[in-house]
Amino acid sequence: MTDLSVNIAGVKLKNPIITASGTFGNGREISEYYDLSQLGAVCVKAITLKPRQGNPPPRIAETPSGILNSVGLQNGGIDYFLKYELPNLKRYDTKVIANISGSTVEENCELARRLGRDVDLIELNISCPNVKQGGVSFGTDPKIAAEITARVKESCAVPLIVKLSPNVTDITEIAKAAENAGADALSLINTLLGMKIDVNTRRPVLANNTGGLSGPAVKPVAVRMVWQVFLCTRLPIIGMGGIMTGEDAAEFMIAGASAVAVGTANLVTPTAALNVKNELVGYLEKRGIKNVSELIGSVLAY
Amino acid sequence: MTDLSVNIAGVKLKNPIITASGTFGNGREISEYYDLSQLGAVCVKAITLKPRQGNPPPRIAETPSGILNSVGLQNGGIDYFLKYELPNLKRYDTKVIANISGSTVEENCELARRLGRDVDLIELNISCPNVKQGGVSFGTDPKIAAEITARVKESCAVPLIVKLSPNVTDITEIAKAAENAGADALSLINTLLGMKIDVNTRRPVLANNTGGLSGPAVKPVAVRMVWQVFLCTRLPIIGMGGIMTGEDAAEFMIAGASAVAVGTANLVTPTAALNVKNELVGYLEKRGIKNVSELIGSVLAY
Amino acid sequence: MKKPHICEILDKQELTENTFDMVVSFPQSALPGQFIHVLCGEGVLLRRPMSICDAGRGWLRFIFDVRGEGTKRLAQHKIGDSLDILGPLGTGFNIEKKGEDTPIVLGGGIGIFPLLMLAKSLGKNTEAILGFRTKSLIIMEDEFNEACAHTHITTDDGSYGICGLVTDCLTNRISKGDVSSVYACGPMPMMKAVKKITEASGIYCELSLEQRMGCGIGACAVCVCKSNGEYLKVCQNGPVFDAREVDFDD
Amino acid sequence: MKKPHICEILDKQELTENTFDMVVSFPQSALPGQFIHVLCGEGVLLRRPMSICDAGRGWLRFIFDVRGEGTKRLAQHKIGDSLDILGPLGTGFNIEKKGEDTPIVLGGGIGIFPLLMLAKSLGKNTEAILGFRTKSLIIMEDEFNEACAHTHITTDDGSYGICGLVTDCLTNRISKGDVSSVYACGPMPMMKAVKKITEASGIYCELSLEQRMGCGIGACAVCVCKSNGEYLKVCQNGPVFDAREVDFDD
Ligand SMILES: Cc1cc2nc3c(=O)[nH]c(=O)nc-3n(C[C@H](O)[C@H](O)[C@H](O)COP(=O)(O)OP(=O)(O)OC[C@H]3O[C@@H](n4cnc5c(N)ncnc54)[C@H](O)[C@@H]3O)c2cc1C
Ligand SMILES: Cc1cc2nc3c(=O)[nH]c(=O)nc-3n(C[C@H](O)[C@H](O)[C@H](O)COP(=O)(O)OP(=O)(O)OC[C@H]3O[C@@H](n4cnc5c(N)ncnc54)[C@H](O)[C@@H]3O)c2cc1C
Ligand SMILES: Cc1cc2nc3c(=O)[nH]c(=O)nc-3n(C[C@H](O)[C@H](O)[C@H](O)COP(=O)(O)O)c2cc1C
Ligand SMILES: Cc1cc2nc3c(=O)[nH]c(=O)nc-3n(C[C@H](O)[C@H](O)[C@H](O)COP(=O)(O)O)c2cc1C
Ligand code: FES
Ligand code: FES
Repeated sequence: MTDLSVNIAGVKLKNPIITASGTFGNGREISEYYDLSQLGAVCVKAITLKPRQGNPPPRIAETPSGILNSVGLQNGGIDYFLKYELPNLKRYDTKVIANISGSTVEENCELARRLGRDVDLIELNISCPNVKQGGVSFGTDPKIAAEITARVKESCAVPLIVKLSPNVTDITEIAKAAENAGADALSLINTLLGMKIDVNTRRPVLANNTGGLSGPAVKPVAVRMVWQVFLCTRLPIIGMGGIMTGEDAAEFMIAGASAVAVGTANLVTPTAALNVKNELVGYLEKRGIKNVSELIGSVLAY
Repeated sequence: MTDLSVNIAGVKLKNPIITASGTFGNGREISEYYDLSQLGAVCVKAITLKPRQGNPPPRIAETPSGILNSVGLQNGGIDYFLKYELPNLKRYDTKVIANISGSTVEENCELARRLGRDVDLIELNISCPNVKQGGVSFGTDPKIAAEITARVKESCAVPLIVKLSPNVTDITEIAKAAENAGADALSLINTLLGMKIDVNTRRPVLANNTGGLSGPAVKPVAVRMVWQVFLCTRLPIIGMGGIMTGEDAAEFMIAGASAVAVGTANLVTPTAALNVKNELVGYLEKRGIKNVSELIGSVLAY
Repeated sequence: MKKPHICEILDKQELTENTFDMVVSFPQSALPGQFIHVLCGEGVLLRRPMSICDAGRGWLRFIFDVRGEGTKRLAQHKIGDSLDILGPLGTGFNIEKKGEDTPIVLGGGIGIFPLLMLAKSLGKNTEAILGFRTKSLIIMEDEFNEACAHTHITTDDGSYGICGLVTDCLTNRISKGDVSSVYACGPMPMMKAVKKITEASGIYCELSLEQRMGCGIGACAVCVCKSNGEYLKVCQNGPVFDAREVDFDD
Repeated sequence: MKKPHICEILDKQELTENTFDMVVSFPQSALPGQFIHVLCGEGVLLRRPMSICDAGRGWLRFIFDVRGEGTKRLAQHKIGDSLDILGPLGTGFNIEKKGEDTPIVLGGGIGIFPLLMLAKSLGKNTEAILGFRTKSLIIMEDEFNEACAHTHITTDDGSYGICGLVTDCLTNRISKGDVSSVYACGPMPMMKAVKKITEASGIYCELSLEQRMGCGIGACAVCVCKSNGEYLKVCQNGPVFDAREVDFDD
């Protein structure tokens, strides 16, 4: 039997497959398609203190091998999450990662405190390109990234993952800043800022004008960043960006990820994360790899 | 008759279609497929002072709706260009843009001086991700970008286009820096840094490990950046990144580009730039648009 | 557990130059107003939502206009090919609310497709009001005639039936009395007008809305419409909404 | 002016589980060792280079192994479908150099495909050395038998013909005398060995190289190989090179 377990900052996942925040809601719908206990972890929709409406629709556009979204963190707020969503997720034998997306440092600290030990890991989203306050502005300057990481870390009772933005000149600077400020793990990438214009109406397809690009189109950028970050920090990495197949998952792990998240693929097929897991097992078995963690960072770079 | 002409920094192009540097060589091969006089301008392969070998192969990989390349500026040097390539291009009734990619500020100044008035426009490439010296390192810091722009501008007898890198946190900063330093036009985007790993061999597919991502996959990022730059500078913009069709060209112009360059598409079909031009004419005629420049920056943003 | 279905295309007709009628094998039963979410083929990433036009034991029918890449690719499929289909999805029409008098199904353009199965379920006293741009685009007239007590056809250019908008036809019909409920699907301006007309006359009304979708199952929150000041998911809370609950003004 | 050709697939055979033989309509004549550059279909961006296996008036034949996405997509095409093909491209074999004695064509794996047309052009005294992994993968034996004076088949596992490498077979054959020239195509290690063997015995040798390609016509400079210390373009300066001019050591 192949050993699929991996370790993220002391939390053992039974396998390296996670759902990417915002593409899986809080699991209710996707749980009608497979048993969530088959995943290593689930990462829920961004949580804010107050319920958040998000941006006006249309919020999605298809681009070549990718999608743009401008949801803007619509969610029911932390109270709703703790009362209705978390208990439902706890029924599954999988780890729960809470993605927090406060507009201010203080809001993120408060969110981390409120979550306490009720979740297994907290993912601090300093990379949402679709909101005016907070979001990506926290994630593009190493000093600000370090400060928010340090502050939120103090309020965290569980390991803290910092989710990085690809919209930066040098991802390694931000990664190192987060590491030095106390992050326990890093996840990357969030979406690249993009735009699509309807040439008939001359209007942006998204009512927010711009949106976040995800899906296979961004995979080469994501793999490159995972590799760069792997080389410059010692933190475990959750890799994501365009993972559609087991081989894609393997590619991220070979580049340096300890676990991977499946995002856009969930929008295409509800069983996507499970399919990726099964295909990854197939990939390992075919090659006689006994332990998935052998893949991590095993790239034979020139 | 539709008026297709556009103006880039005082140079009138008969139509807005240009070939993107590095995807068209010096035009010899593609000229066997159509008369280059049908293009608004041709932009040649990067020129350096000395002949340059480029990076070891493999230098190309296909990714979802995109390609990675790591050519690394292979070219015969300025002497070869002036003696053999430029005279050949001058036979066509089209404007010639020389893409200069020196490793140092001084080398770029020297290149601009040597080119003198023999070309119509000079494009300063401060955005090549595939070389160790110069290249993208000039294009990711506004101060350095301003300095190199100012210095090269002094050596330029013709209008200077500065070619921007998308691998930056804030494209508008670099664009404004180049504008203030005297650039006459901006072109964007060059390629995004990416990586692909062969999951069978665990080796990067490119011998250079990483390469530049181009093609339809990057179009949403490119359109977004053209729009951002259009909003913050007054310079004419040459837009590029994934243009495969006339509608793609229109999308870039609506976002703010005064002209567009066709790159990766030339690798797919030698007649690509001509096809894009013909389709753009079709797009305009269908809508009764008499003057292509009506498109420029006409996006109806929300 | 639910799962995507691999469905065989049993029949395919080209109704007009741009409109295709497909029947696929389908293992589940569906309700009027529900939709399916279809993988269109290589080169198209997201599924495309299509209203269920009719369904029976083991089969399902949908009709679509070719608009962009997705529907173009979908139209390339031939009889015997397979399609990966998710569904039935969403909350359909509430046919319990039809009332005792005449229920009206009202549609314009691609909005008429979900109405056939609905009309059949509402019963023989149903009337249909269907709007087309011009005579050559009229489809499904016979089928609606069969299912309904009366089918009113409007064309924008008067080339067939009543010249004008479906909404004018609706106002007219309501003024004649005994309309108990209205079920509408079509472009936003039409829906807005229908809400106004039915509200003014106090008639129960349901609207089937469209929004660009991602997952189609309620997981990604991209497909929202405003309802009582809040963003609800069209794919899950809808696509059919009680007209009173839909906010049009923003 | 040159242009991409829209070619009809006239014939398609599955030679082994993974190898397809295609004949397409083709308006231009081609030389042995040249290649075509094929658009593989929706979802695959770049063309894929394929050696011309044989050609005649109005038709062209190529054979390919399914490796990845591109060739997988290509293999889905049926007889009667169209393919967008650029070519013939590149510089082929120099058959003037064949000498008076026995020319040898030598190939391993997909490297045997360009050799058939070459063998036909070189004349009846040509001998072929073809390497396969195992007996079940042997293809085109009859055709080479027809074109050549003798066809030596090697298999890695000895399940057919000579057990061992094509290069051992070549050394053997050369030692028997009267070999005037060698034309080889196959994986890099094989090519390297062939260069060494022919250089040692002073026999004229040409190698058909492979490199990942972009444009296929010499415009993008991605497809280089090292020749006398310089990077030359495989698609334009090659794919066939004089073995003496190919540098293998880096
Ligand atoms: C619940 C639901 C049911 C639907 N039922 C049907 C049906 O039965 N038959 C049918 O032909 N169409 C139906 N549609 C619309 C259909 O889904 C779109 O036309 C299709 O997704 C367009 O895809 P495309 O790739 O061809 O076009 P794209 O390239 O995505 O877009 C082309 C143009 O189509 C329009 N469009 C795109 N998406 C939508 C959308 N979701 N709603 C409305 N317009 C859109 C836009 O104007 C766009 O500019 C339905 C939509 C929804 C949400
Ligand atoms: C001049 C030339 C002539 C060729 N002639 C033939 C032929 O007649 N028949 C045939 O089957 N193949 C031929 N090839 C190789 C063929 O082009 C590749 O197998 C094909 O491009 C792979 O595409 P893919 O998308 O299926 O695989 P990819 O997904 O691109 O790659 C899958 C694997 O195939 C291998 N590969 C990819 N590209 C090449 C390449 N250019 N050369 C060698 N290996 C490669 C790599 O190992 C890679 O991991 C030729 C290549 C060249 C350069
Ligand atoms: C519809 C949608 C909503 C998203 N919402 C969030 C979010 O709330 N918080 C977050 O950190 N990332 C969010 N993301 C980003 C994803 O978690 C992921 O980082 C990104 O999409 C790249 O992975 P992918 O290409 O597999 O989708 C969202 C992505 C999509 C497509
Ligand atoms: C093979 C290849 C070589 C390139 N070489 C250069 C170059 O020498 N100089 C340069 O400024 N840009 C170079 N580029 C970048 C293109 O000019 C263009 O900016 C980029 O590819 C985006 O456009 P596209 O998506 O249409 O290809 C190269 C791109 C490719 C694909
Ligand atoms: S489409 Fe995903 S929630 Fe409706
Ligand atoms: S493939 Fe473009 S130069 Fe050879």
